[in-house]
Amino acid sequence: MRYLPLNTQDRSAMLASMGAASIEDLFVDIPEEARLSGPIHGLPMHAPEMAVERHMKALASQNLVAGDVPFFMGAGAYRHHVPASVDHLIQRGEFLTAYTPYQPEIAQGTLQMLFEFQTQVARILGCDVANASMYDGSTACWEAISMARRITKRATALLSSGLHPHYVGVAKTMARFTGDALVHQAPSLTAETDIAGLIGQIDKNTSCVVVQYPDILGRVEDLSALAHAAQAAGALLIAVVTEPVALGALRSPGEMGADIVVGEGQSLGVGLQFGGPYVGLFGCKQKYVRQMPGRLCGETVDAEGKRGFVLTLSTREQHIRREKATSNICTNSGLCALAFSIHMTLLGEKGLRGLAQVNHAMAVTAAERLEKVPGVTLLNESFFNEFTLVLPKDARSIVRALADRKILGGVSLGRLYPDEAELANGLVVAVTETATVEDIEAFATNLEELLA
Amino acid sequence: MRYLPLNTQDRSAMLASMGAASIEDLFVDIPEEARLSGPIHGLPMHAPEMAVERHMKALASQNLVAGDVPFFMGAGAYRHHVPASVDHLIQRGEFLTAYTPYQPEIAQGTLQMLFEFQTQVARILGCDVANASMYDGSTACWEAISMARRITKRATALLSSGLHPHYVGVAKTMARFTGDALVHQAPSLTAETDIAGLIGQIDKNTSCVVVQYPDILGRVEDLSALAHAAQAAGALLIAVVTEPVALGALRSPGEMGADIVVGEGQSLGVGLQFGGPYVGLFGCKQKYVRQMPGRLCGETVDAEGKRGFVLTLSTREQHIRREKATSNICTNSGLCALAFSIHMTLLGEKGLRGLAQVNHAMAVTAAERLEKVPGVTLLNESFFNEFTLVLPKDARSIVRALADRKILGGVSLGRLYPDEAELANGLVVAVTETATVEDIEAFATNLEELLA
Amino acid sequence: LEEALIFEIGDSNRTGVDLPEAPRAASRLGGLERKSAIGLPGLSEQETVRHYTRLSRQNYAIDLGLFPLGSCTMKHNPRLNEKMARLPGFADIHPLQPIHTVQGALAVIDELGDWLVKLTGMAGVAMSPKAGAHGELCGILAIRSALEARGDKRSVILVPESAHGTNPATAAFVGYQVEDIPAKPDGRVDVDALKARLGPDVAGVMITNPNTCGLFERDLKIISDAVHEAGGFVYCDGANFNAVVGKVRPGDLGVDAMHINLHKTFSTPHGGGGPGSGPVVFSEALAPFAPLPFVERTEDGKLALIEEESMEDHHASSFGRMVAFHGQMGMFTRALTYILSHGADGLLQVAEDAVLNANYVLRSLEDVLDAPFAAAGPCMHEALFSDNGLAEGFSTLDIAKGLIDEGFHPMTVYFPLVVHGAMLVEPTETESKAALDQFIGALRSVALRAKQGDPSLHSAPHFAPRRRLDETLAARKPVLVWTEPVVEQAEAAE
Amino acid sequence: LEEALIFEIGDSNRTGVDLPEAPRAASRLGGLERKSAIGLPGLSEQETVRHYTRLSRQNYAIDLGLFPLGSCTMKHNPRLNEKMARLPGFADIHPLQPIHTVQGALAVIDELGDWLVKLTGMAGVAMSPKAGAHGELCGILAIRSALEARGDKRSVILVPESAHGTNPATAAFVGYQVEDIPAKPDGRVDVDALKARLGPDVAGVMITNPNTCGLFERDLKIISDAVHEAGGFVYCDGANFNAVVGKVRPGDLGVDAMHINLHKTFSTPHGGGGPGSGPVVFSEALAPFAPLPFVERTEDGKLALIEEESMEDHHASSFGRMVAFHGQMGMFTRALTYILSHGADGLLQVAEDAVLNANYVLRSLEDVLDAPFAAAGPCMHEALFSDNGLAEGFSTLDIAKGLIDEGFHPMTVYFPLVVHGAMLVEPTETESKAALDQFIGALRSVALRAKQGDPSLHSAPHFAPRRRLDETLAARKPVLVWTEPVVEQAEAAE
Repeated sequence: MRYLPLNTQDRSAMLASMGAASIEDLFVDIPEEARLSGPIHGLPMHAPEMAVERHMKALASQNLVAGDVPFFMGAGAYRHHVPASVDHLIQRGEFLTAYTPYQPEIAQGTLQMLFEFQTQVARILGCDVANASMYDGSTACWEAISMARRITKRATALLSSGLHPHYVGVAKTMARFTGDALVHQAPSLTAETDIAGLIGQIDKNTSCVVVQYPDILGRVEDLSALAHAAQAAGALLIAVVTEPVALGALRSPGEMGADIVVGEGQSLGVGLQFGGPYVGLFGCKQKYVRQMPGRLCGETVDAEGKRGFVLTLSTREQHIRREKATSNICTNSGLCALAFSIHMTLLGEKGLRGLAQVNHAMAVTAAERLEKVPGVTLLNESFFNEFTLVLPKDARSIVRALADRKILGGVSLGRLYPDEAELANGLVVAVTETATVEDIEAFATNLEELLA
Repeated sequence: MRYLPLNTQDRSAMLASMGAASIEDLFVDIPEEARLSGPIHGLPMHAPEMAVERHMKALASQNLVAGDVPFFMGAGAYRHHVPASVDHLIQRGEFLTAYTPYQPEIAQGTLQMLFEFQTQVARILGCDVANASMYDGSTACWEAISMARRITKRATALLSSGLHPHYVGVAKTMARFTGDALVHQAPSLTAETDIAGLIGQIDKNTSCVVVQYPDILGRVEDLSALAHAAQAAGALLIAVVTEPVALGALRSPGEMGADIVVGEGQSLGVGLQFGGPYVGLFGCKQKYVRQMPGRLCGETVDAEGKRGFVLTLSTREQHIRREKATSNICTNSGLCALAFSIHMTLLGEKGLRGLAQVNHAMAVTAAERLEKVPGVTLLNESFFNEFTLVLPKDARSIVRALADRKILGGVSLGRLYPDEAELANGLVVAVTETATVEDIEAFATNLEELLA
Repeated sequence: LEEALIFEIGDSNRTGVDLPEAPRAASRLGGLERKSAIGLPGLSEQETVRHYTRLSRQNYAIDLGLFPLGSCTMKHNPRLNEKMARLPGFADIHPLQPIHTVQGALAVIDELGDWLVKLTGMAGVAMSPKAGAHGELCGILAIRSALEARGDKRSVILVPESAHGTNPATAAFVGYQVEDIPAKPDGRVDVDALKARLGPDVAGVMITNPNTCGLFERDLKIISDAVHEAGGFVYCDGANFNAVVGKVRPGDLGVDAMHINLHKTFSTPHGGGGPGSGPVVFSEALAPFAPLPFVERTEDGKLALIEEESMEDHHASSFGRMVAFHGQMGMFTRALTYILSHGADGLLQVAEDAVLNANYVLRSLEDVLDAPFAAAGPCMHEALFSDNGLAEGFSTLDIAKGLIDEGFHPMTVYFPLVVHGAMLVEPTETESKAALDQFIGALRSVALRAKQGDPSLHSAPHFAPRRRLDETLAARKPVLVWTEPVVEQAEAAE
Repeated sequence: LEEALIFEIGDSNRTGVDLPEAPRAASRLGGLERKSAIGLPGLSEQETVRHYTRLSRQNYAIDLGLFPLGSCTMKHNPRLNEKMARLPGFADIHPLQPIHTVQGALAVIDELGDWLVKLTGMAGVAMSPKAGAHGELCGILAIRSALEARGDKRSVILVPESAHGTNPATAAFVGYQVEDIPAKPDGRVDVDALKARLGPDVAGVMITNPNTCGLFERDLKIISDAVHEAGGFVYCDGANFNAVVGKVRPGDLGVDAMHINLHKTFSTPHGGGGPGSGPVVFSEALAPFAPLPFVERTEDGKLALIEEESMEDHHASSFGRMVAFHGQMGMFTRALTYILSHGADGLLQVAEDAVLNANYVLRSLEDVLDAPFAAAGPCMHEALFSDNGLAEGFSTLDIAKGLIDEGFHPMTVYFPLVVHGAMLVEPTETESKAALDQFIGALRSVALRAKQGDPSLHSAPHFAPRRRLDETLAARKPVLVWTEPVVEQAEAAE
């Protein structure tokens, strides 16, 4: 076994040194009737690298690779080009194989990176502070709702109809057990959401209003009125951003008054990865920092007065507070946060703004081309790099048929909202800098053929 | 430009600080009539990573990848499985982007690695000492002939008919200019080489006898008699090893009396890479060390008495000796030597012997299957992981036809010896641990069909 | 080796990327164009590579040396795993691609799940939890769902005092009352106390096995039977499963749910704090309540994804979705690669070598460090020591920081709480005897200094990138983001 | 941070690989089975990763800081290059595959060659030379072949005294007599002296431009014309081409052959000493003599490989083969990636920034260090200083070693020979102004110490992994391989 350094001589010598006759002497505490005498039956034995590689490659080859085809999928996970240096750097053993930085003297690399990450995230989201990452956007969203309950001591959350249905699903699962009440309905196929209606639902039991920006259909709307209304009623505004690249072009939720901003950071540095690992972003106003979940890195000094960084405010965390912790989150997404931070450092403000501009321009170009397809309507007035088309028939079958033609042409609303028949013709299309004009043309002409 | 950190402000500030009006002021020494005023016409402008990647991938996709098909090519370059950790380690910035270790205090990593490499190489080849690498096997071979001339003060080299024709070609090119005489003829399709004939050609002008082990047709022969005969006549025996894995199963040339052993180290750690970069191995007897070409790393101590390593005996080298140097070699194959050394460390003696055993067993299995193909004869009595088949027709056309069927079925002797009509039906087949029984069967049945 | 912050060296007018030209297109941003500066510094590629390369060198890591962290299991991370996870067929596929375009990805999930089920002797598995603590949550939700499904409103979860901090946090997070169960002097759960507490209000127990003292809970089967008899469920914290993988199946001991930290047992990298991955295996009783989405093999041999759209008939009891997509795919490919590399025989060897290494450490140091449970028998994969016998004024913390100067990461300290000044050492199976001997020598030397009262230990570490850091200051006046120094602004304004 | 040798920590009975089972087969090794032990230590994967990770940390590298090595050009190595070189379509193809299965690989060679020809304004290119020195050899062989082809037996190559050491070594290696040409006080070749030496015995001159003093040879065209007139050829050492790429084409200055170090101009990694790659561009006069193999586009748009088999008709004058296969393919993919990334505009910017950075260093330090040619005008990509003005007993070496303690790799020292105690600084275009300022500050501080006679400089470096190493001992009693220590053997025998 190439990963096990002990050889037979080592094992014998070590057993002998402790007076044990055989390895079984060390397993006497396992009741004999449950102890297995050899390898579990029916499972394969160890295999050389080459054989494992062959097996895994065979599985990988059964998937249609996004980068090999015209690709227009989004709905919470976006394909962007990640510079080669990002992956190079996160593979440095000192980052990849380091532990959580509980021993700060020998973990300044990870800690300084987290401090930089927190600052970058806070600035992008428009928040005073940000934490050192969450699992992903959907769990960050629930944690924010949970935090709003702790702050407001109220237990009713209003979820905008534009919130990602999976995020709603996660909140529903948790709320069933925590006793939070969630108010939510599926979106309508309209160019704008009913912000006034949402404001009208705010009352004295409302802990928070949760709104996605841009929303699940790609719509972009001003959150200021919502923030004022929520705060006037003693509730918080939680903004959810599933596409942080958008914030290179759009005003940040924090600027518009959101109290907590959470997001999915996958767009930068991380890649699609069939849904995970991703990295949850979490920022809030300074006054709420002690109710924040997750790890925080803070600046301090060492015994010689040099600047250094440590994990801090851990009195909020489970390993200190046990059942009184703000959250049970422990291991989070350190390496993905690193990837995000490196990518953001390579971009810088100039690069992020430029990237956002290219995304928007490509999306506008695609929208203009696709709405020319007979029978297709563009739902959105406003959007960033994602918009919704209304097709003349169920979009699920079109998506499948496009995939058969090696085009990954968006996400059908039928997949996201199986119970909402009136959404079935909706198709959410994302267009990033990775799409080419030829890709758009291929998508449009194939769509034309399928709808003809 | 993502690799150029200066921005417009930086450039202006720097020019201003030195009193230059524009960048052109710094290029005044280039005659104005030759100075270009803008980007060279007809060449593309800078491109983002994504676009470059697309272009390079398009080119890569036009090649038939060895690992994707049944693969049986050798003749001086062998496909072995390289453990994933090798490539991970050589990509560490501290190895990848380090300079030649002329400042030993801050290059002990590279230097210790080279010292370990030299020791590993010397032991495998059966030599007292080895150098820190050459460009590849073919140039190492010429350097050995050249070294023999310096030692013996004679200028006629006898090249065995089993020596790789490209190695012969390199020697011929050089000899034309240095005045060395080379005695060589193409191999015959026989199970054994004419060692007695070669011995018979040794005379008082002979500087060295150069013999390949295993040879270009895969044959394995005892070199002891040749070593005795050469040395008795005051000449050196130079052994060439193009497949170092063979030395995990076979007696080393050093053991059999070779004075200089050179080799191609590509098999371990480096990969096929369409022919380069590879890594030349170079070992010899202790008494000839001061006539060796190339860099050498030696052990010493630092000012505090700690063990350390330095490049040494540089009085042999071109940057000290200029026109009196042993060779003009300067930059060699440091990173490939590192890859070789890491792979060898992972293998260890147990692994190298095991790997050699698997190679030999697969080759024997393949040879036994392929000689059952009607019309095909196995030339070799003895071989390691490579052997020669004699086909009933020109092997070049068969190799091309197999490639059309996505099988890379060996190297035709017609490709290697275009001028030797009598070799045209020969096919050199290499079989390593990367071949499967199914690959062998696919090769055999397709060969059957093509010959039917 | 000091490295400035990116905010100090970068500027917002520099970038390390080149972008494609944007086509001309009218803005459709709904009037919400960003106007203010964000404040993001950019660096060229070389500056970026240098910044992070230099930062990385201030970290300790498994690639640099032994990492004796009890209960956190820092083992070698094979590079093949990294390579496989990066195959475009895994790394570059979208979570919502049509099912027929991701059969290989679903096969990875299915195949890994199958291994986990067979290695644990359970009936089903939930793959989506994002980390160990998330897996615990999943297990507790399944238990609560199962109880609710039979109309049983129980409110209490019993947790032994040696449990991981996440256990009570998890139970509390979903509204359970948490009650402690004491340990016996031999470091194991007090079975009688536990049995005495069982009753109609007890939803279940959360138990760690091997426990956090590094001991196997011999009576787990007895406990399980008693809990089941009382109508409750047994949750097993699987953080320490690597000690017994292939040697015993939790399912055979009556466990109903157990999460498995893929990075602990199956070598996915810790990454300086994640990403983790915490699949949960379930007994027959709990499997129907597993969360969405999951993978199922259909009759035609294809793999189906069960999610909201397709759960209707035979998966109606699922308690719903815990995360947006399918869980930590990138970790699944790594873990499956590791499992296939080891095979059933190699995994058994893993457990044996992990336990052998831990006992070797225990026996090599019990003459200099107090080992509270050592006399009673072997430990599992962790050796536990206490601060009993150190010189006046010397603590476990001094030993931990002293170990840094010897070139090692400290062991886990002050955990488990059942032992005073606990030091929990887990060498793992991927350490050689030579590495263990070196570590044992270092710890022995530091322990002797602490027993002899060497005052220089109080100021350790001396040879790390930083001396002891002021954690109190950090918590009292939290500085969580960088802000432009006021002085410099004043200067700039001049 | 000391790291033992693999021979001290490994053993021949341990391995970091698992092998497939070998089928049963009779041995056909011709009775030459190896019987004796080889003596190769093995390590498990974790031990291997640790050994090399630890070793790597004792190196300085571009990824850690500025590398001011004049004439060696250590610039940033983009990671995209590494990624592209590892595409299986390039990394996993055999050099003898049928030509129709490697059209993409041949296209890389062709495309890169085309860029090199256009950037230099030449007529042809030889891609196979394995490194710069090998490229020089190729150029000299082409010159000799061309002379022989016209029956002209010339025996002398003229080399300016500021040439790279490889220049005379190369000329001598193929049997030429080497004669020095002096430099003028302004650091450039003495054109009159050169012209005076020309004659029917002179095969050619080897000239470096920009030269090793970092200056452009203004009179190169005049020299070329004179050499051509005298029947000789002009070889230009292209090691410093990065200073002028896109700014001037050597072909326009009458050069007949020039090698290009891909790692210097086109950013392939130096790798601690190779692999290099040294393509050579040729004038119309020399192109027909280029070595085999080379790539040619045929009429049907396919790429053909010209080698022994196919050279007959129109390539009969090739001087033959220099290496076994096609040259450094892995470096070609990297260099082409770099070139495409920069484009014609970016490459011009490369030259401008390289020269700007060097002049910035020169002007920022000429007040503390003697800069012999600074008064006469700007330098190209390198700033040259001398040891003139240092305190008694202080040398260039002291400054070099002192710079190590400041966290920088030393500049090139004692080269070129035309300046006493030369210090040749090449910052390259990939350094930021901030990095330059930091370096300038460090060198200024060390230079001042050397001028003031700070004795601690003599024992520098103090803060490196090693203090000054005894190179004399190493050369006097060369220990080139590890041998089992005798003492231990005696103990083992007991």
